[in-house]
Amino acid sequence: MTDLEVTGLGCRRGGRPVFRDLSFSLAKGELLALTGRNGSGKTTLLRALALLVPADAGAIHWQGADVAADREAWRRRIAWLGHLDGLKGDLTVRENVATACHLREEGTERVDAALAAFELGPLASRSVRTLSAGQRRRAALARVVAAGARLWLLDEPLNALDAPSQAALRAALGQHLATGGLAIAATHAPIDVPNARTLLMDSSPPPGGEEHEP
Amino acid sequence: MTDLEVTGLGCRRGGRPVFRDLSFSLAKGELLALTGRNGSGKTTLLRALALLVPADAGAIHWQGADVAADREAWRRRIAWLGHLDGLKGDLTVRENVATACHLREEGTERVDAALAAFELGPLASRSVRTLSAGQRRRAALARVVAAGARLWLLDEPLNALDAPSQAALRAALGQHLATGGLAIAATHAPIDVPNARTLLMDSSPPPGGEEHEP
Amino acid sequence: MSGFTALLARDLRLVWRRPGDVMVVLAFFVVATVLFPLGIGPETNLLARIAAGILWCAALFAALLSLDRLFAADYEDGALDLLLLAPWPLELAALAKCLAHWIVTGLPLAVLAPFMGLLFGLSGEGLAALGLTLLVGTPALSLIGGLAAALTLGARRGGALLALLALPLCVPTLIFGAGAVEAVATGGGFLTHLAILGALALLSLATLPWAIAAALRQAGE
Amino acid sequence: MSGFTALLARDLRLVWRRPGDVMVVLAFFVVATVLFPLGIGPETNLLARIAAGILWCAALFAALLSLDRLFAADYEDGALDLLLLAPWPLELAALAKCLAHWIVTGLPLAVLAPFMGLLFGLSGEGLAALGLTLLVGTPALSLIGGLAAALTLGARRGGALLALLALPLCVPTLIFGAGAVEAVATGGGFLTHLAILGALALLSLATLPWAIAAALRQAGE
Amino acid sequence: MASLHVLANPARFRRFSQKVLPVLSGATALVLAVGLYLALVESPPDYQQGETVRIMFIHVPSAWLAMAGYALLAGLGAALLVWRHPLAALMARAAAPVGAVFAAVCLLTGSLWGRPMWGTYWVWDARLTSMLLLFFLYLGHIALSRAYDDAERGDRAAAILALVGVINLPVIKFSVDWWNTLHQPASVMKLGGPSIHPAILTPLMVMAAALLLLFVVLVMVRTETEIDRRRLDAAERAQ
Ligand code: HEM
Ligand SMILES: Nc1ncnc2c1ncn2[C@@H]1O[C@H](COP(=O)(O)OP(=O)(O)OP(=O)(O)O)[C@@H](O)[C@H]1O
Ligand SMILES: Nc1ncnc2c1ncn2[C@@H]1O[C@H](COP(=O)(O)OP(=O)(O)OP(=O)(O)O)[C@@H](O)[C@H]1O
Ligand SMILES: [Mg+2]
Ligand SMILES: [Mg+2]
Repeated sequence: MTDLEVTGLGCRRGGRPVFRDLSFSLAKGELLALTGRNGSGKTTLLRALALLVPADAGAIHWQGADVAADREAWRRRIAWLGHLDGLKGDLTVRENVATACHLREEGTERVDAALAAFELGPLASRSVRTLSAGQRRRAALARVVAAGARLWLLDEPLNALDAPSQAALRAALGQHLATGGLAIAATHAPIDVPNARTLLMDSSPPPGGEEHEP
Repeated sequence: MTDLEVTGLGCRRGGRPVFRDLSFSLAKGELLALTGRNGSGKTTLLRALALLVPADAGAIHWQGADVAADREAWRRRIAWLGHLDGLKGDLTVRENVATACHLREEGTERVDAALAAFELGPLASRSVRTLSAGQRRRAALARVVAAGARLWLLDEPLNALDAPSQAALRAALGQHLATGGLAIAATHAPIDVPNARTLLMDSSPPPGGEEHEP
Repeated sequence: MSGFTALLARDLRLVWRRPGDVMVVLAFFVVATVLFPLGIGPETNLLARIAAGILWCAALFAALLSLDRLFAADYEDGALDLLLLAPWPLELAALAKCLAHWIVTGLPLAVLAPFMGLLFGLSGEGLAALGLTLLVGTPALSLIGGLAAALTLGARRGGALLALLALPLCVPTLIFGAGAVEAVATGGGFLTHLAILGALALLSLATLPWAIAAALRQAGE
Repeated sequence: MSGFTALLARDLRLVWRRPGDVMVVLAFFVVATVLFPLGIGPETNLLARIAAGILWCAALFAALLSLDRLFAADYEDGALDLLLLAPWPLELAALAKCLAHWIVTGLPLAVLAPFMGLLFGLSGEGLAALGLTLLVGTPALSLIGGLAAALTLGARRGGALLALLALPLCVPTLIFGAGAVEAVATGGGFLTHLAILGALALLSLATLPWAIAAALRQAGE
Repeated sequence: MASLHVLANPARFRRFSQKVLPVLSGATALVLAVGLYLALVESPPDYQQGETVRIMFIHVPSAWLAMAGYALLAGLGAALLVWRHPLAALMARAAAPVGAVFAAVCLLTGSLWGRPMWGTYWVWDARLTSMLLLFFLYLGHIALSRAYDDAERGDRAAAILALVGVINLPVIKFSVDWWNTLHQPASVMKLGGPSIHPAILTPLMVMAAALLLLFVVLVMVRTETEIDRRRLDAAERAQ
């Protein structure tokens, strides 16, 4: 049974069409890996799925209902990891993750497990400003895990992670899928989890095909 | 003949020692790949080599002379790629690369070749603000190539690059090394170029070994 | 905990971590007001006459000076996306952020201003009027400035553009705020002014959160 | 091309890309000067009396509001590292950035201010004094503000508190600037004031680039 | 309303404007000529103000058009935000500078007039001050709509500002009136009150009509330019 159904989606950035007529569907326990050249529209697609960028055309359905009809319910279903980590440098790791849960109006009971999943226990009370790039990325991932959402939208989650942390991410993803979750991840490296499908975003119009800016 | 000679280097961040007593040397045509856990000090080491972060102990010698003695000569020898791209969103790709050359008080004759090396020709007159993450990273790499420096210091250069761009980077690195250049790159993925050595930064004290923030 | 409370608590905690930021705004206010007696000379009558206007203007500038990072920090570190994706109305988030701003600038300014008024030789009643009008008027400034801050996200030269957008909209608040203090000095009652200020604040409260939310959604695209 | 010229050219080009930015600062200056009459009341004599203080204050605010991003933009996008790594003295880079800021704000402000002085009924000589003092005084504001901008970069908790120290540094410039215009109004000459302002600007020029460079190096760590 | 809806499409607007513009421009020239004749030759000099009274025939219509122009901006802003009319953004972009120019003309003619009348270029009168603030609102709108790389973002941000500004306009006007009357009751600017002599009223009305036509023509021409510019951008991008 497919939970997520995307039909005929099209988006433009700065007046340029980025992709057109994109359709796919995703069922419980499945991961969709978005790949493709730089500039092919992976980030744009993720933002469009989160309704952050308005789509030009097409529709997104969740269990048969258009997600734009009840935006707040939809937002409750998704957890977001962007190019930027979305962490506050002046707060500690734990505070960051806990605040994110509060902002979703949820409890903080999953926070400790999420921190542990990314070996953040010893760093939990360090302020994020003093972390290295990969440590921050792990904190951002812990935030996604702690959110307890059905659908994870991840933009290059492997960026800056060392090998053990990549394995931790894979384990977390595997568990999320095993418990009936869904995930869509833009990535340039293969994510080896079971039930992974790949969507190759091909850039027509090619990403470098444009000429002069006005 | 070793050009770069690092002896007994030690650094601390925020009062915590990050690494101690680090020594290595690097000769013409060699690449040193820094690997290790997140937070093991790769970025710190690169910044210390660029004299951006003062070292606690130890010394850095270039062809026998302490680099701290003539900082400006040393800066002329290195090209820098940080976690951040260091590009101006309001300038076009070409302007960004050319300005970086001017800031090094050098000519712009290498700019076109550098842009071509990363397939940036068609994007050259787009303003950087409208580029995707990987396109920006490529522009930053073109800046490094155009600098024409002897030693490249690269912090996670593969981040956000798609597969063809990774190949382009490998080719550019190979040519830099072949013409007698040196490079040090922090990375979590193997960079397959000839003459690559690996330095595993092990985190003792372990990256998570610290307790509470003071 | 509701999302509104959580956001408010987060922003207050962030300020608490860097108390210096609030101090700078207050210091700016003090320096700006002290400057006038220094520049104009020691004529007490003249100073008392212009005190209300100067103090209100200085408060307005101090508030604006601290506003430009209100949403910009969240925009630049990606936290704005999380607010846009929070499962409760963005209008409430806008309100929470403006409220946090008011608590850390409007409120301290209202407390500090009467002390500065002493330097200008304001009467006791005038001092009370000054503090009260600032207390009632500054929420409108926080909201108007919040709108300008949201509109200028992603635009360059944010600070100055923000001020250009916000200042004309702040004029009514300024006029009635300063007017109230002067009304006291000239023997008039200032309750009418206070009521009008309250009305202005309510008008802002009733309209601006929507405008701010709309502007934030734009920025997220 | 020398690195100094290259940096200056880059910053001016960035402004050139958005000529609106300069207009915004000027517009802000105009709006700010208009706010004071709104706060104080429309009595022409009174306004002429305090015009110098108001115009100088507004110029300071305009300069400050446009200064806060002077180094922050470079810091946040990583371009600051490139400046730190440029093979020529960082002091020159600090100077180039402050000079670019002065060219796009201080200079236009000095040209515009006399026109605003007309609104306040300043005499012809007063207008000339206003323009000249701003021309001589604003470089110091750009440098002092540049120091504050550099000190507040990045993580250091003390940064904001240090900026608090930088603010009072502007006070002498303001006092002599506003004082010169008032000296003209009361029949005195303003050359002494102008000389002192020039001395202040030279003093800033001789010391502050080093302080700014030191602050930038801190931020790069 | 239905006919307006038809015009919401830029291409249709083009066809419409190409038909209408020549006629409208001709009419503008004609009415302007008549108006100027009436204002400069026919109407008598004022017994108090002499020949300078003729400034009024530009000054007052400019004031009206500046105010009407901001209302137009707000309307276009609503059309953009609520109905997403693509033409509304282009028209707002075209109209804002025109309105600002009329506000500036009002301010300039007013202060030029003030010199002989009041002996000074400027007094802090309520009416003057609120026109000045309106001019600033225009400036903010123009600056904001141009502050982004993405023109569409600038359009929408400016639309939000125009809506908020128009809610505030009466409040600003009211507060400025109140502010001034407290300190300076009944300033010099009292001409004839509402009872204006027909010899002045007729040329005034004709000039007002002429400037209104001019306003419409300018906005239409500028809208066409904006459409062309967007087309050009789109074509360049699509390459
Ligand atoms: C910069 C200076 C001035 C500005 C900004 C200004 C602004 C305005 C405005 C906004 C209006 C339209 C009022 C309305 O119909 O609601 C107006 C009307 C008018 N102004 Fe001015 N004005 C200025 C100077 C003057 C001067 C110096 C005079 C002549 C003494 C003058 C005479 C008039 C007259 C006769 C009207 C029409 C009166 C009416 O509608 O009853 N204005 N002005
Ligand atoms: N500004 C800072 N203040 C205090 N501590 C810091 C700061 N920056 C980094 N650290 C700490 O220094 C250590 C080394 O950080 P560094 O950024 O060099 O790691 P890294 O090897 O580059 O990691 P990554 O692979 O995640 O990029 C980490 O433990 C980190 O928490
Ligand atoms: N703010 C913007 N304004 C205009 N164009 C944009 C903007 N952001 C992205 N683009 C363009 O839209 C296209 C898609 O960008 P997007 O960020 O979705 O690519 P991506 O697939 O995520 O690439 P990457 O792998 O580099 O992250 C690119 O051609 C890019 O240049
Ligand atoms: Mg991307
Ligand atoms: Mg690192």
